[in-house]
Formats: sequence, structure tokens, C-alpha cells
Amino acid sequence: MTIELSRRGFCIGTALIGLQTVSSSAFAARSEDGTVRLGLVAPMSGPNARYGSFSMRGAQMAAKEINSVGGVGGRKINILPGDSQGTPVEGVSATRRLIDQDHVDFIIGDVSSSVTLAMQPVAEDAGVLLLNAASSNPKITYKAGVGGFKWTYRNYPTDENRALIVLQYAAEKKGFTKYAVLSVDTDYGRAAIEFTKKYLPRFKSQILTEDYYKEGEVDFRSVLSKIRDSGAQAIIMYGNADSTPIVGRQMMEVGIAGKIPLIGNAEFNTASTIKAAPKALEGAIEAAAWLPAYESEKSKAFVEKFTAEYREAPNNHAYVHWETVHLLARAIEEAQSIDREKVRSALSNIHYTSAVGEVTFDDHNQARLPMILLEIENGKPAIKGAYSAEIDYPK
Amino acid sequence: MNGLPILDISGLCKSYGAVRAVDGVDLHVDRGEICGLIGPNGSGKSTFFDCVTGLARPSAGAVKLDGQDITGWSLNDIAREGRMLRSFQKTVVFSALDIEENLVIAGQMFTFPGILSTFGIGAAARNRVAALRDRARELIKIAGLWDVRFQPAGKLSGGQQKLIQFASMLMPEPKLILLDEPMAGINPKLIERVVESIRLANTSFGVSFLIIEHNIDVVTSLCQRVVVLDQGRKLAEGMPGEIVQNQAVREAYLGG
Amino acid sequence: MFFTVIEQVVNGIVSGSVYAIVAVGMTMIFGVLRAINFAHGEYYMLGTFGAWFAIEYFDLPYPVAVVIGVVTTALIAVIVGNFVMQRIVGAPAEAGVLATLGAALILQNTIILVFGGSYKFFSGGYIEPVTLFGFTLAEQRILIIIVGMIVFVGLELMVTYSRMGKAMRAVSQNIECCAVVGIDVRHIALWTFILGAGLAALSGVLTAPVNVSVYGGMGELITFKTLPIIIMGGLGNVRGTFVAAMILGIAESLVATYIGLQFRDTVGFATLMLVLMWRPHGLFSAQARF
Amino acid sequence: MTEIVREVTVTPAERTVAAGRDLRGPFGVALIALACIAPLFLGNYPLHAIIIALIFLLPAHGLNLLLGYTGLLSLAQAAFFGIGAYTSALLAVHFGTPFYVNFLAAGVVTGIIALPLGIPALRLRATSFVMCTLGFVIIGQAIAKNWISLTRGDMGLAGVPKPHFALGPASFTVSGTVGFYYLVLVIAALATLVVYLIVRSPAGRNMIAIRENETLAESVGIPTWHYKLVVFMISAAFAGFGGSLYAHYLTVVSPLTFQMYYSTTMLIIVLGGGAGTISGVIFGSLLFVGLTEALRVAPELRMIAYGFFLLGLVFWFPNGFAPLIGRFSSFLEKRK
Repeated sequence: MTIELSRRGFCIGTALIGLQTVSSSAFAARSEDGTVRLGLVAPMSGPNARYGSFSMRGAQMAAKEINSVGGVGGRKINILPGDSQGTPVEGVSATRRLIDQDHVDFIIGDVSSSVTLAMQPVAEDAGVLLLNAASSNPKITYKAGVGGFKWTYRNYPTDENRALIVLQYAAEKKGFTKYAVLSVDTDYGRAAIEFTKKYLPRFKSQILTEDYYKEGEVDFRSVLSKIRDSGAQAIIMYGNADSTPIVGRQMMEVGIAGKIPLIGNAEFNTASTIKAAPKALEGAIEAAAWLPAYESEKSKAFVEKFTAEYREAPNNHAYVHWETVHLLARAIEEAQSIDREKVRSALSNIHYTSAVGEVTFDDHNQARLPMILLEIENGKPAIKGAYSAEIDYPK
Repeated sequence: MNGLPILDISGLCKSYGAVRAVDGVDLHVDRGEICGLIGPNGSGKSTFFDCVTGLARPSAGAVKLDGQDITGWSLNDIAREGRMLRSFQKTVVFSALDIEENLVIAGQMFTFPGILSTFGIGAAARNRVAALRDRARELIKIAGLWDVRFQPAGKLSGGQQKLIQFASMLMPEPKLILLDEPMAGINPKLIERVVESIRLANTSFGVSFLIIEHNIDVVTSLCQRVVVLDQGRKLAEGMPGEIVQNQAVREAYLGG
Repeated sequence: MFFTVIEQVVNGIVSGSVYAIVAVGMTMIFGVLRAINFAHGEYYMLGTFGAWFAIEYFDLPYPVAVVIGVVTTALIAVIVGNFVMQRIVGAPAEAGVLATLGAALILQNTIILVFGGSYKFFSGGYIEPVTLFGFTLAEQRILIIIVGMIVFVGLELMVTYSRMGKAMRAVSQNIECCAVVGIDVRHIALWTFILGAGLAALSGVLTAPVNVSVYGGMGELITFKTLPIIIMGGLGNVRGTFVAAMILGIAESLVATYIGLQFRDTVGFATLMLVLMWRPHGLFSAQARF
Repeated sequence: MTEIVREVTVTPAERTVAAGRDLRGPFGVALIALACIAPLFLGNYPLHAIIIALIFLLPAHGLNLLLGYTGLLSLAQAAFFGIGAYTSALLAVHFGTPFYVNFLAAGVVTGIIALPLGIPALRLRATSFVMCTLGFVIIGQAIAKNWISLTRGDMGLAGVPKPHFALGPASFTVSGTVGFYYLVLVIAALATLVVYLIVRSPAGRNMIAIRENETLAESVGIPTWHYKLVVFMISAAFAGFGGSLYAHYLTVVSPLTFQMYYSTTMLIIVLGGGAGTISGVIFGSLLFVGLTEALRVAPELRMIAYGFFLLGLVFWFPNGFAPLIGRFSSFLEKRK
């Protein structure tokens, strides 16, 4: 037994030493390898992979572009992926791994707001810059910057501006006062409607029916017939791109296509969506941070390149991640260092020209983004203006 | 002790749709008696057992245990009282557990006052289990299973398993035990041991028995009285010797 | 008001038909294999992808794409059936849950790996709306209802008259006896599974034109829709499953109209739990299988 | 035909004649010692992985009591995990109650909620019971999403504070990874002890009897239905405690907490380690988290590999991977 014990003791001892060597060698790897280590947290497996895949492709394309011209300040951008599966606990695990194992200096992520909210304190503790590019829950930046989390930045519009702009346009230009709500049942869809409700009295408008659909829902006939009979003048829809063509086709089925337009944001403007249900999307009003048809050289080049590279048209998620990597590269360039603290302050003071307009950050680390308002006319998005507004932070 | 029978069944019926599996059977078991229940396959013996012990709900009739009406009680309601216990033909032991554990389990619910007390880990609970264990060991010795007591019960032979089950039923000191074919599928050498155990339980512990059995030698040597079922009805009743000679019984077995 | 209710019932029957075609395969698989197939929706997804691939890459017409989708899925089902489903015959329930979950993960994420995770547009099918008795439906939906009927009648005939069908019924009733009478249980299990997967694929291909989006994770929702149906229908009971699918379709439609779309996905399980409280063995007896 | 039969042989440890037995004690001591000094040589990321493993250990222990010991396959752990997380988060966010109050409340509330859910559910058999428990998860999520005045719906409850203890004038907050690691380690150890005591109590013996053969158990007087209900409640309470730790660790609770993902995770942990054994479940939770984290090296292949792992588990290791350790240690023993 004694022999046994000592042998085991030896084994454990060896294992301990082994582990120590592993961890210390891992730290050694942290020494400058001449790259910008950028983590990208997004859902890459499971049902939510349909959102993550665009994010990854957008970011990778941006990195490729930057690296092909020599990188940023002589450093290549090295994107390290972390799969969140759209679940907070997986997202946190991925973030931890990126920080502690891969020693990333910057993280972009996640798409889902609950995941981002869970990642915030982790990034804060580690002092790693978390740059969100696709979550719209207002709480993320309520709590950032002067609100607490110094290391969280968001280069994505919150839902409040969007809701106001859409409602204003619909009321003033179209004279709508009665709405039906059909939004996605996530924090995005719910929050956008919450903000819409906040502004309803200002335009003497009302909501007649209110429904939320689950991500991946395919049957809207019942709710669309209800909307048809309700007397609503427009359907307020905040959702994800993949549901829009389904809704459009079923609007044609129940006979409201062309009579009750969609307003809000759910990628009404992409060519394939319009093609799927042209009649239903005619007259749709959308407030978007970006759209593939946007008339700017930078934007057009992006769409072209993306389509050539991946054999599919980019969507909003692809764009925002592409743009955010470029934004970060710009901040690093201005900081002339990959020192996180320096990059962070560079980001706070940045004046970045995106494909849509100028991006700056407010004291809550929330990007002030121009929002494009468009209407689908004759099967093509027609831009009706760009708006930008300050956010009212709760005191 | 009064002269009231320990088990008194009157007019018991059980029908499944149009089929009458048990059709108005009267039967009683006297105190201290070993009563046999025989009949050809499909005569309704097992259904009858199930109705008496609460595994099935009788369609009509009354079951009285020790003078108390227990008609329609569930298996567990009856078992929890600890007065009348039954065995099963097929499944007889908790196969992953060793013999001692099997016996302790069989006694637990009659030692602990309630469910929550069984979660106890204090001295009181430990003492109770220790007492059960002592009794279990005694019974294991009596059953002649001492050498194999740490083996998982499922690994033992059919006969040994029947012995374990029989010993389990003696844990709570019941007044009446219903055995469903205790000799089926066991090694002939063990039959004598099972018979001895039943006899011992009957004489030393004063347990009454109602036994379904096909082995007619066992029935004649063990039972004081035999009841014959055929097609759900009572065909005959009497001393084993008489029954063996009974013409109707012979016809039922041969013709059925 | 009355018209609205009728219209919603019709809507319910349309979605019920889709559920029915998927669920009937799953319930037969349960009958024979005694396993809840958590991967069932994935065959729906595979069928859709097969057809999408045929249309997108080879420009084939929709009817051909339907055949390709179903056949591809059946071939994949042969592999999964051989390596997974046959082995869980007689295994404990939790083994079935884990094995089919594993199969679901592999199928779903392989598709994501090969085709990318993003959603695709399905461009085949007959999507023009037509008006029948005052209800406007896409032609495709009428096709779905008709195919649903054909599948139901076909299955009824098959289990009553064909050798294979009778064997399936036998296996679902008593697996031990079948082995004794010389029915090759493994063989029957495999064929039932292929048939079930094929039906799921058929349902996927048929609904693709009206559901438009195609993506790797689309099967999961279908699995969850189907589970309560097969329990309510009396596991393994084909007729019961059809009725349960219709009930669920109609109930969902009415809930979406009068309570709210957000509660729609809860309807299945809520109904199931209410039904089980009232009748612990489902609406239809599991004894009268097939 | 490959037969998948899960064999669980449980005999009190004192009488186990297994060859690997002699190693068990020292091995356990070494493991505990190793766990205590782990932060000395592990970075934040591995510690985080272990924290997740230990948090998952609680619901897994609960499921093991239910599945491994009582023989009931339940997919409701995610629902109870979610209820626990929400109870804790709501108390912390709305009332600012200290951690230990939230933690205890989470377990107790979840256990109590399990009572009215268990009464109808446990009357069901086999597959219907499984589906009913899955229904709890689906309906739980719907409630979390739509009872907005209480749960804030999809917006979730963010900013759940890190555990804070106040004893008289002394107070401290567990904020860092290391601090949380020790907190979770202590709780997981206590939970394991509780499970051990339950399993070794007379009730534990009755639970095994129910798993082995319910009718036989009834016939020896065990009120099986009552036991199942009590174990269902205990199992739910364990999940609730786990949910509370989850809420305080991740600081965010959203309807995503009610996901079948967590139910299947618990199932995989229990079956992967070895149902019906305590050490198996501990091993299972470490194995599960270790595996999912290790697979991160190849994000695209991760879930495919995981799927194959599940198939391998079912077909080649129906008793879980823990028996391998036993075999390995008996191998060492023999070589001595």
C-alpha cells in the first residue's frame, strides 16, 4: 500500500508539474507575436448558426482586406472564433477561453443580447475590449461607459431611435394611425415594440393587435387573417431576415399584400426578400443601419466582394461585423499600439467614416449611427433620408 | 384468537369486457391454515390473486382481511398494513441488490413510521436498520442462503430467488401470505427446502398461507385444504386426498 | 366573426396536414423501435435541403426536386438506421433519447458545415394563391392537404394488406413474439425508420415553397411540434396521430388568432398536459396500434 | 443485435468486493486536495470550466436521484434550473437580498413548485412522463417570456450581483473567479454529501427498490408514488440551487435559461458518468464540460464531434465512462 501511495503521489506530482508547465508555456505564447488577436463570439452551431455564419464571414472578409494591405500598423489581424450557440453560458465559456487561453486583446460579439449581457462582466474583469456589433438590447449600453462597464462598446443602433424614426415617417408621411404588431419574440422584437408604444401618443396612434412570433416560425396565416380583419393600416414588424419572405408570401395568400404595408425592420430591402414576395413588400418602410442597395462606393464594393467570395449576398449581420472590424482597425491605427487602454480611448474619440456615414461614440460607449429610412418602391428600396438621434439614458 | 377466518372472500368477480375471468368465487382461509388453490391454465387463479391483493380491481364481490373489508384497496394499501403479503410468479427479487439488502427493504416500511422518517440519518434510523439487518441475517440463515448473501440477488438461481422472496415476506411478520406458484421453475432439490420453509413459517411464526401451485405432490403434502378453480368458477373444495380423486377436477385438467 | 372562425379552422387543417405527415412517420418509428426520435425534424430538414440543392445547383424543376429530396433523405436514413436506430431496439428510453439527440446534432451540423449556417431561399413550388369557397390558399397548400390524405390512406392500406405493413404492426404489438415467429425485427425496424424519415422529408419538401427559408437548424422546431402530437395520438397509433395533428393545427390557429401568436408553440405541450391529466394514455389508445 | 442494457449494481460500499475498492479512499482524498489547491496552478479559463461543471453538478445530482436511483427519466431539470435562476435573480434585483437568502429561496421555491407539477406528471408512465416533463420546460419558457411585469420577458434580468455575504459588521463579496470557484466548490461538496446521505439512508434503499421493480416495491409496502413525488421535489430543489448559482455567476437570467439544452446536458452528465453512482455524476460533469470546452479547438466540427460522442456513449459505454476508472484502478491493483 505504501508503495502504491507513493507511486500515485509521484503521478500526481508529475501531473501538477506538467500542468504548471503547460500553463506557463501558454503565458509565454502571449508574448508579442506581431498580430492583433481578435476574438469573435457568435453562434456557430445549432439553430442559431444562421445568424453567426454571416457575422463570421463579414469579420473574416474585413480581416483579409486589412491583412492584404499589410495589416494594421504592420500587424496582421488574427480572428479567433468562439462558439456561443446563442446561449449565455456557452458565450461566457467562449469569452473566457478567448481571454485566458487565446489571449485575445479585443472581442467582437455576440449577436444575441442575453449572451452579450453575460459577456460584459467577464470582459470588464479581464480588461478586454468588448465591441458589440449586433445586439440591440438597450441595457447593454445603459450599463456601459459612464453607466459602469468601461470596456463595452457597441457599434449597433439601439431600438429606440429606430422605433421613433419609423413611427414618425409612417404617421407624418403616410398618415397611418392604426397599427398591427407582428414582431419576433426576442428581446429585439419586444424592445422595439416597447419603444414604439412609448411614442404612440405623440402621433395619436394606436396598436390594434399585438403578436410575437418565435424565431423559425413558418405559419403566419392565422395572425395575418386576424390583422386583415382588424382594420390596421400597417404592420409593425421588427424581426430577423429569414422570416420576412415567409410573412410576405403569406400576406399574399391572405390577400393583404399591397394593402397593408410592413413597417419596421426585418430586412425588407434585400433583393431576395423582395423577389420572394414582391407584392407584399411594395410600400414597406424600414429603418436600417445599412442596406445592400445603399448608394455609397464603400458599401457597393462590400456587397460585390462578399457576394463573389461566399456565393451569397451579405445581410445586415455580415455588414456590421465587417464594418466593426474595420472600425477597430482604425482605432488601433489611431492609438498606434495594441495596448488596450490606448485603443479604448482612441475608440471613444474616434470619427470613423463607415459605408453609411460618420460613427462616433457617446459617453455610454454607444455608437451614434446614422439610420437610413427607406421605402420599397417599384420593387426597389428608395432611400428617404438618414437620421441620427441622441439616446435618452434613464437617470 | 377468534374463529373468524383470516381471509374471507365472497362472490368475487372480475371481467375484462365480455370475458369473465373470475366469476363469483367464494373462498376463505382459516387462521394457521395452509390452503391450496389449483386449476388448469387460464382458470383465473392469477386474476383471482390480483383481485384479492389489490393489483387488479374486482368488478364485484368482497374481500375481508381479518374481518376488515379491503375490497378495492390498492396493492400498496394492503401491503403497507403488513398483514397480508403476496409473491409474484416472475419477478421475485430486486436483482441488483444483495440478499441482505433485499430483506432489509422488505422490512423497512414496517419499521419506520413514515416516508420522511426514512430519510433520517440519525442514530434512531440507524438503530432501526440495524435491527432489520439482524432479523434479515437470521432469516437468511434459516433459508440456508448465508454463503451467497453478498451476491446480487439477480445472479442467483430461480430457486434461491424464490427463497429470498419468501424470506422477504417474513420480515414484517405478516399473518397471511399468498404465494403464486412458489415451485415453478425451480430445481427439484430446492423444492423440499421451500416446502420446509413454508411449513416452518406456518408452525413457528403462525403464518397462514394461500398457495397457487401446479405441483400436485407439493399441494397434497403441504396443504390442509384445496380449492379448485376452473373457467373462473370454483369447481371443488376439500381435503387434498379427496380433490385428487374428484372426477370433475380430473376432467377439468384433462379436458381443459 | 363566423367566417373568421371557419377560416382559422381551415388554416389549422393546413398546418395540421403538415404536422400529420411528419408525425405519422415518427409515431410508426416509435411503434416499432420504442424510441422517441429526437432527430425526426432533421429528416424534414434534409428533405428540404435536398430539394433546394437540386433546384439551386442543377436548376431542376420542382417535382424532380421533390423526388430527389425524399430519395436522398431515405438514403441517409439507411445509414442512420443501420448504425443508430437498429441498435436502440429494446434499449432503455434514455439510451434512445441520447442516441437520437446525437444523430440530430450530427445531421444538423454537418449540413451547416457543408452549406454554411445561413438561411437560403427556396424558389420552387406553386405559390400562386387560389380562391376556393371563399378561402384564399396557395396552390401548394392544397397540394399538401391532398398529399396528406394520400399518405393517410396509403398507410392504412399498407398496414392492413401488405406483408411489410402487417409485420410492422406485429412488431409494434409484441416484439418478443415476432422474434419467435421468425419476423426479422431488425429488418422491420430499418424499413419503418426509412419510411418514417422519407415521410418527414416529403413533408419538408412540400412545405418548403410556402415556408421559403431553408437553414440547418430548421428541423428542431418540427421535432418539438411533433412530440406532443404523437403522444396525444397514442404512441404508434396512425389514425390517432392524424386526428391529434389536426386538433393541434386547429388549436394553434385559434390560439394565434384569439390569444396571441407568442403562445402558439406552447399550445402543443399545454394541450398535451391537459389531455394527459384527463386521459393518462393519450386521446387514443396505444393498444390499437396502426 | 447489440444489446444496450444498463446495469447498475449498488451495494453499500462497505461490502463491495470490487478490486478497485482499495484505491477509492486515497483517490478521493487526493481529488479533494487537488480541488482545494486548483487555483494555484489553473488559469481563469480552466477554473471557469470547473465552475460550470460544479454548477451543473447540482441539477445533475438531482437528476441522478431521479433517474439513477429511482428510475424516472425526466427532462424537467431545465425548467427547475430556470425557476431557481429566476427566483434568485428576482430576489437579488428587486429586493437586494443577500446571496445566501437567494440561494436557499431558489432551492426551496423550486422544490415547492415541483409538488403541484409532480402530482399529475408522476401518474403518467414512461414516454408520457418524459414528454410531460419536457412540457414543463417549454411552458416555463413561455411564462418567462410573457409574464413581463415579473420577469421583464425577453429583456431578461441583467446585473444580478455577485454573491455578497454580510455577517454582522464583516461583509465580503465573492467577485473574482477564484472566489467563486471556492464558493461553488463548497456548495457542490455539501450537495454531494447530502446526496450521499439520502442514498445511504433507508429512503435511498427504497428508491433503488422502486427503480428495480416498482410492483415488487409496492408489494413490500413501499408507497412508491409518494417516494417518487418526494424525490421529484428534491431533484427539483437541487436544480433550483444550481440555477441560483448560475444566475449569480453569469449575472444574467433570460428566458433562454429554460432550454432543453440544459435538460439534455444533465442527462448526458448523468448517463455519461454512470447513473446510480455519485462519483459517476461528479466525473460526468467534469467530463462533459471538459469535452465541450476541448472541442472548441474546432468550432465548425464541435457539435458534430459531440454528436458522435453521444452515439459512442450509448453504444459502447451504456454504463457511462466512470466504470472505466474502476477498471483502470483494478488494473493498477493487479499489477502491484
